[in-house]
Amino acid sequence: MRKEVILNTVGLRAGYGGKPVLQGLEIEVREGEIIAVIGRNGVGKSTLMKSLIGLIPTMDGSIVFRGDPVEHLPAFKRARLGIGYVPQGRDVFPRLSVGENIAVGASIKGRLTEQQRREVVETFPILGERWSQRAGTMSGGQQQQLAIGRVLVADPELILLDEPSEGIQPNIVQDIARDMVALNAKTGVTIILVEQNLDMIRAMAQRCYVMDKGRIVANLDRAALDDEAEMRRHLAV
Amino acid sequence: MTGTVLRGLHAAVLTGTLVLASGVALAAEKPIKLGVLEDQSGDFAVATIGKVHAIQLAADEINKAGGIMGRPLELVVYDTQSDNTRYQEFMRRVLQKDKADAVFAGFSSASREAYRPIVDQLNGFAFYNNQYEGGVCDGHMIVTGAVPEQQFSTLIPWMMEKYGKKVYTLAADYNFGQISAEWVRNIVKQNGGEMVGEEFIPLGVSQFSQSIQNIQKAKPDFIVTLLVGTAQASYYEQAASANVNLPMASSVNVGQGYEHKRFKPPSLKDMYVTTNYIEEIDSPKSKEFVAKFKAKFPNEPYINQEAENSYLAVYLYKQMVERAKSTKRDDIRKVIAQGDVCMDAPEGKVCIDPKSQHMSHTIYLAHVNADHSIDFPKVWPDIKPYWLGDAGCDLTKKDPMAQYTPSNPPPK
Amino acid sequence: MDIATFAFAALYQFADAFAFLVLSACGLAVIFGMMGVINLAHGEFIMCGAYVTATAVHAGLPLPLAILAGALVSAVVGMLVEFVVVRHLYERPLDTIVATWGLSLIATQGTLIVIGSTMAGVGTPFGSFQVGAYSYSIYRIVLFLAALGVLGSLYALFNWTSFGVKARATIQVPHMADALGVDTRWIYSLTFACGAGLAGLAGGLYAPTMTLVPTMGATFLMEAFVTVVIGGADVFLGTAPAAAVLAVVKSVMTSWQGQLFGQIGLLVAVIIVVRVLPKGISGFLLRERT
Amino acid sequence: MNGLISLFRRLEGPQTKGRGLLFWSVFMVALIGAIAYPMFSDGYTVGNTAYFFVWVFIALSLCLIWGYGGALSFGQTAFFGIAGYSYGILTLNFGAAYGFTLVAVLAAVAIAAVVALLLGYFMFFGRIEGVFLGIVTLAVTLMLERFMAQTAGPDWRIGAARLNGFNGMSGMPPITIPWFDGPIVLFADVGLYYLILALVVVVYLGLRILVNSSFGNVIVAIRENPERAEMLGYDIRKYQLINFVIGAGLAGLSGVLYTAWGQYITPSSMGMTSAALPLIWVAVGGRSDLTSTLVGTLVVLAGFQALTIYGSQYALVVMGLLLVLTVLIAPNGLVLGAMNVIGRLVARAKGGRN
Amino acid sequence: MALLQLRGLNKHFGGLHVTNQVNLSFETGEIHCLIGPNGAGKSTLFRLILGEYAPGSGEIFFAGEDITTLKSFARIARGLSVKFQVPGVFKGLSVRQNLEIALQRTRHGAELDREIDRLLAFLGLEAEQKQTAGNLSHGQKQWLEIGMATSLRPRMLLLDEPTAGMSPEETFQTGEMVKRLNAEGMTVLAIEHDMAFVRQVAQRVTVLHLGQVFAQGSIDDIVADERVAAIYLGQAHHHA
Repeated sequence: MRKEVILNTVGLRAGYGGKPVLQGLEIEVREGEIIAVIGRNGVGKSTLMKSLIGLIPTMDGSIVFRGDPVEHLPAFKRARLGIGYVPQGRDVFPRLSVGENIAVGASIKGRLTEQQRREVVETFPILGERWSQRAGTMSGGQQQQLAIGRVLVADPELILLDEPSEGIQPNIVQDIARDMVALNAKTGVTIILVEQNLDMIRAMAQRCYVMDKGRIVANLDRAALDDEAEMRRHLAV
Repeated sequence: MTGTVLRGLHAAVLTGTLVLASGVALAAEKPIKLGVLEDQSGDFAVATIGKVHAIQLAADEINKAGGIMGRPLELVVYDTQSDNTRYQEFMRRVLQKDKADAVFAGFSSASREAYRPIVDQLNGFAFYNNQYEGGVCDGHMIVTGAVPEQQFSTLIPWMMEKYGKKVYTLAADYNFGQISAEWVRNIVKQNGGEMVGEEFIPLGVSQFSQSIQNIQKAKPDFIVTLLVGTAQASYYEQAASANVNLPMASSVNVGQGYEHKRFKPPSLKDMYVTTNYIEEIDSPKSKEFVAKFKAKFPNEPYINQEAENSYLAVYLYKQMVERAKSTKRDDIRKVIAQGDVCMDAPEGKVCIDPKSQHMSHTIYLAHVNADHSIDFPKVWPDIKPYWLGDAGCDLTKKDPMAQYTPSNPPPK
Repeated sequence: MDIATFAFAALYQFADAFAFLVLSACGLAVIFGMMGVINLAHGEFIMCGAYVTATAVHAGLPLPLAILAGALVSAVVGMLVEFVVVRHLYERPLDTIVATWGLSLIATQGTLIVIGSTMAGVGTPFGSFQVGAYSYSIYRIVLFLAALGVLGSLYALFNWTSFGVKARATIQVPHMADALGVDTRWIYSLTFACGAGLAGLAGGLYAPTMTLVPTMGATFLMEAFVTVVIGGADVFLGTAPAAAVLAVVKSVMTSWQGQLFGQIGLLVAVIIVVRVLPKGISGFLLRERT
Repeated sequence: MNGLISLFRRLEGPQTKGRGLLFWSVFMVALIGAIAYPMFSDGYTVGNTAYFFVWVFIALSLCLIWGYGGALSFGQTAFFGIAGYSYGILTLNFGAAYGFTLVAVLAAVAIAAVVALLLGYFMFFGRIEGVFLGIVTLAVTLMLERFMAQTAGPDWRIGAARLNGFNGMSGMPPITIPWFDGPIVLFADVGLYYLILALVVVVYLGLRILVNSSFGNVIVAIRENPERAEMLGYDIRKYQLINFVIGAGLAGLSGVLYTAWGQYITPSSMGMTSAALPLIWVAVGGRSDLTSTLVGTLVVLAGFQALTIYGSQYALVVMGLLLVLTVLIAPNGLVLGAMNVIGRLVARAKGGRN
Repeated sequence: MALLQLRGLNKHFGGLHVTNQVNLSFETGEIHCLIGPNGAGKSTLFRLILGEYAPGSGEIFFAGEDITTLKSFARIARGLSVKFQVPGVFKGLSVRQNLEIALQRTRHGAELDREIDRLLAFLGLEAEQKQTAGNLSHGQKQWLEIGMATSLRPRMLLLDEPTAGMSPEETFQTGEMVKRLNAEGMTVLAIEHDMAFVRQVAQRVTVLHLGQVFAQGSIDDIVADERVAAIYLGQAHHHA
């Protein structure tokens, strides 16, 4: 049975200061999928993520989440609809404790419950150990886990993961990839992953969009992901 | 470019003068222009809006009665916004552009000192209708307000007799407070009393816990409060709530800022004030004045001494112009020099002292009761502004255009 | 004078100065610390609180409720101001200074035109008590307790409530808070309202002890600014210790040499702090902690 | 000679609006108008215009420090007051003979600059920046006002000059220029007008040269990105300090001229309202350009005065409203916004011809 | 001879050691690359060298002189220069003005203009010289800032991620530019993630990990080092 489309874009144009970076971009993601978006530096992958969550305004086209257009909604309303955003560079709240960071993520649903806390700590035990520590003093990998945990606590239906491997030790990258796949299997959460780290892409993605100059130029299936030559061609390495 | 802009602006807008109810017969005659610079907004507006109204009342009455020598009185009113620079701008404007024959201007001493050099330099003629610290010896100025010797030479001995000889002064730390405190100090000493404390409060300070403690420590028989401005007036409420419970003597409160009306009783209980006028004064003249005033300005919160000063100043000006048959300052000063410019004001008889161009007053001792009603235990008629003349200021002979203080008297 | 009387007197003076500094400053400090906005209409929010309190008392409301009403109305007005003006200027903090000064002009003069030059006072409740040779106003103790209460509630608000955590998150990384579902505009709005409400509360608390005129806010301003300068951008690590330090300076200098020296003490404290701790006490503490 | 030419070249540059024949023609026309107009006007208008010109310097000082340097000083009126009082103290003690008033003008400006040097040292070498700088300077100004307001007692005197507390100091002589057949006393009239006009022109052109010089480059660079500027080897604290001191000197010049104009100086010239006003002029005019600030200041001053004259008690409300609207609607300032539009139109007209 | 020496540098924020007993020396004339995972302390090390942070303990020697307590601008004056990770161009000013501000400390008059023109040509930004720097593309901003940093003719140039956001061609060009500057006598220290760039320019590579020097050697040594691969490169890093 084909799952329903959870998110798609139609002719999406968005960018900074009046200059569109995304040039009529179209993607379609179905419930429960893990898809990757790859492409060279500067093709607009992070811009796409910001545009999906609503941190930059849509100039033209449409973003449809669960059948309803959301491009006119501010970011916080999209988050409340069930889109979780884990940004590049993690952006934890440095002077808030780990627990408070999680609480902000949970605030969509109200106060952080003991149940929610237990679930997050089960997924990322390190967050339990550092619960009262200020987030700004943690290492990059720990912060990445916090950034993901902070989104998970609100039970999102769709997670936008922007370069989670950036600056993080490979073993932790693998851990995170494994955790996300497990989560997807358990809850059916949909994940859009922007990544350059092939290991991570292969460990997680079920299919893969290739972006160039603000457009989707290819849609690769799982088999193509394992094809070294094909991947190198698209990543132009 | 800028010059053009400015000229355009001035040309484009009509003059802002206000002609008051001039009769048809008067219209033909050239009006006598009276400039009015008072603070209708900002810090001092509480006490000064009544002054403007009093001047309007007087001008109205005079115009209805045929004007001055058949000429109508025209008021040119500017709001000086409690801002000294506005006084400078508008004094210049009212003298140079509007060519006012006389100007009624100023509440605070600072504003008077701001405009006085301009009046002197442009050879104008100004009335300062305010009580103040005294000492202005300037032929370009007439002062109708009371000065310290009039208020303290009456108040302090009376208080010492009634309550005792130990005195504590709480004064605003500026010229008025400093000079008034000096007067109090001297009078207390002359009468064999003792100053058990003296404290000066910077302007704008509104918290008095420490001062209250200092007063209790000094154990005076009564306190002289020379506090100025709305912030400092907070003292009374704070002292009352700390149960200081000492009689108070003052020259500024009640008569100027009508604190007894504004504060909740009994914070001003047993406050004694010497003033030349307040609306509670129970004489026929005063009652008539209050009635006229309230008829014209029914919402006026209070008619204070400055309102009466301003009102009588218009009539004094009328009298002087009519006697001099001229609006020129020099001609008017010749009339003053005769020493008999007097009138029956709402407060009683007042006269201009030719030496200092200040005014004699009837001084009322107003006593605030626990319910903030007023009674008058004593009235001193015809108290003269003697100090300046005694100290050596004689405007009939020499015009130094300066302000003196007891510690800085005129050169002999 | 015995030592106990003296000690109590000193303590009382400290508490009194502390209360005034904390209550004057904390509305300003919340808005400055959390939003980086200098609210020059701070004094007018204080005035608003005082006026509403007095009006409510005249209308027959008991004083504590009237004070709350003053704080509440100020908060609502603050929210309105944020919505109409301040909201559009977050990218330009220096322009908010100009705009809020404009607002303060409108508020002061508008109040004078609409309500008149003065308002009847409400009288200080509770009376006095005696320690040694001195009698003291009980209400001043209430003010001190109120100052402590305000600090405590603020601490609780920003650390223990969901709003507080979201507000601090918003201050640190606004776009991320937004992306996590926090309505940051609403948070800014509430923070500004909170600052305005605190100013209103200060006005309400001091209304029984002061002359009520449209320009009354000005008497709080200098103390408020000095406290914020010395405290720096953080309310708890800055405003509270700054107020404590300044209260000691002020009460010692005042009892030693009179009110003037109290004021000079504040000036000297500002200059020393500017040189030694340029980011204020909280800047110093936070640098140590990060 | 070459140096002089390269100096004049700096009259135009990327840091100032207005260049080329058209701009300087307008400038000359305006200047000639300003020189000629007292002949067609009355004493009041000339004196009043001179009074407006007095404030131009403090506005330009804020333009330099805030608009160009990016450091908001809320304390320019402190230097205004310090210089004004210094002029009063000096001339009351030493009189006006032998052109001493001119010496006093310079000395007073220098005193303001020295105080700025001290305060600026504390601030910039303490790395205070942004909005906090505004709060610190404002706090210092308010404290100075309160201090001066309580100097009423007879002990507060410097030589023959009594500070005279809140009432302010008066009685100082106007600026007096020694001349062959007796000194010329510059009361607030045509004489003073021409002196101040000359100063306005000199200061305006001088500042144009300054901001287009390499010093101006660094100042603007610090506003744009202080860290980068420092990493280009500039001791930015020193540049900020010098800029602050120059600004203080200009504010001081306003203070001296104001004192000489009205023979009066008061603590309230340093108060909250006085401190905010220059900010208003500069913000409304357009803070990042000297010409906009100059024109804006004069327009706002004339406008506010007209409002006060004709608007009675509503003047302050209207003023406040204007400020709020300006900030919301024309954030770069009204004059600068207008100049940008004109610039674009001129460019389009030229483009159309080509 | 070592141009820059770091002796036992420590910097910690709270309990977290960002650099921990770092001893490093950089030789005159070399191109040295600093690599390591994010959070390894690379940028912090730059800030310590530049004087933006004061070290908790340790010393910094430049050309034999102890510069540990000098202010940033004084270090620049002694011959250090930097391009930041996030380009720090003066966004509101034109490209030409940006270069003028960089150059005017040492050059004046016509010589200044000539030198600006030369740099514009070198950077390939002649067409953009009147544009506001804030409107440049990300790559162009990087170039402009590199231009500003090199215009000081420093003895040692610090580059923090000089090729971030550049295409491979641009990255290659940047590498060539760095080599040319080095040939003219400039010592270069670069933080870079792009291993192609590191391979292209680096004569020596230092790996930082958890605030400590983890390994040092030629690029081949480093790539061959299993331990390094484990912490940084991963088994199939696409650049490697």
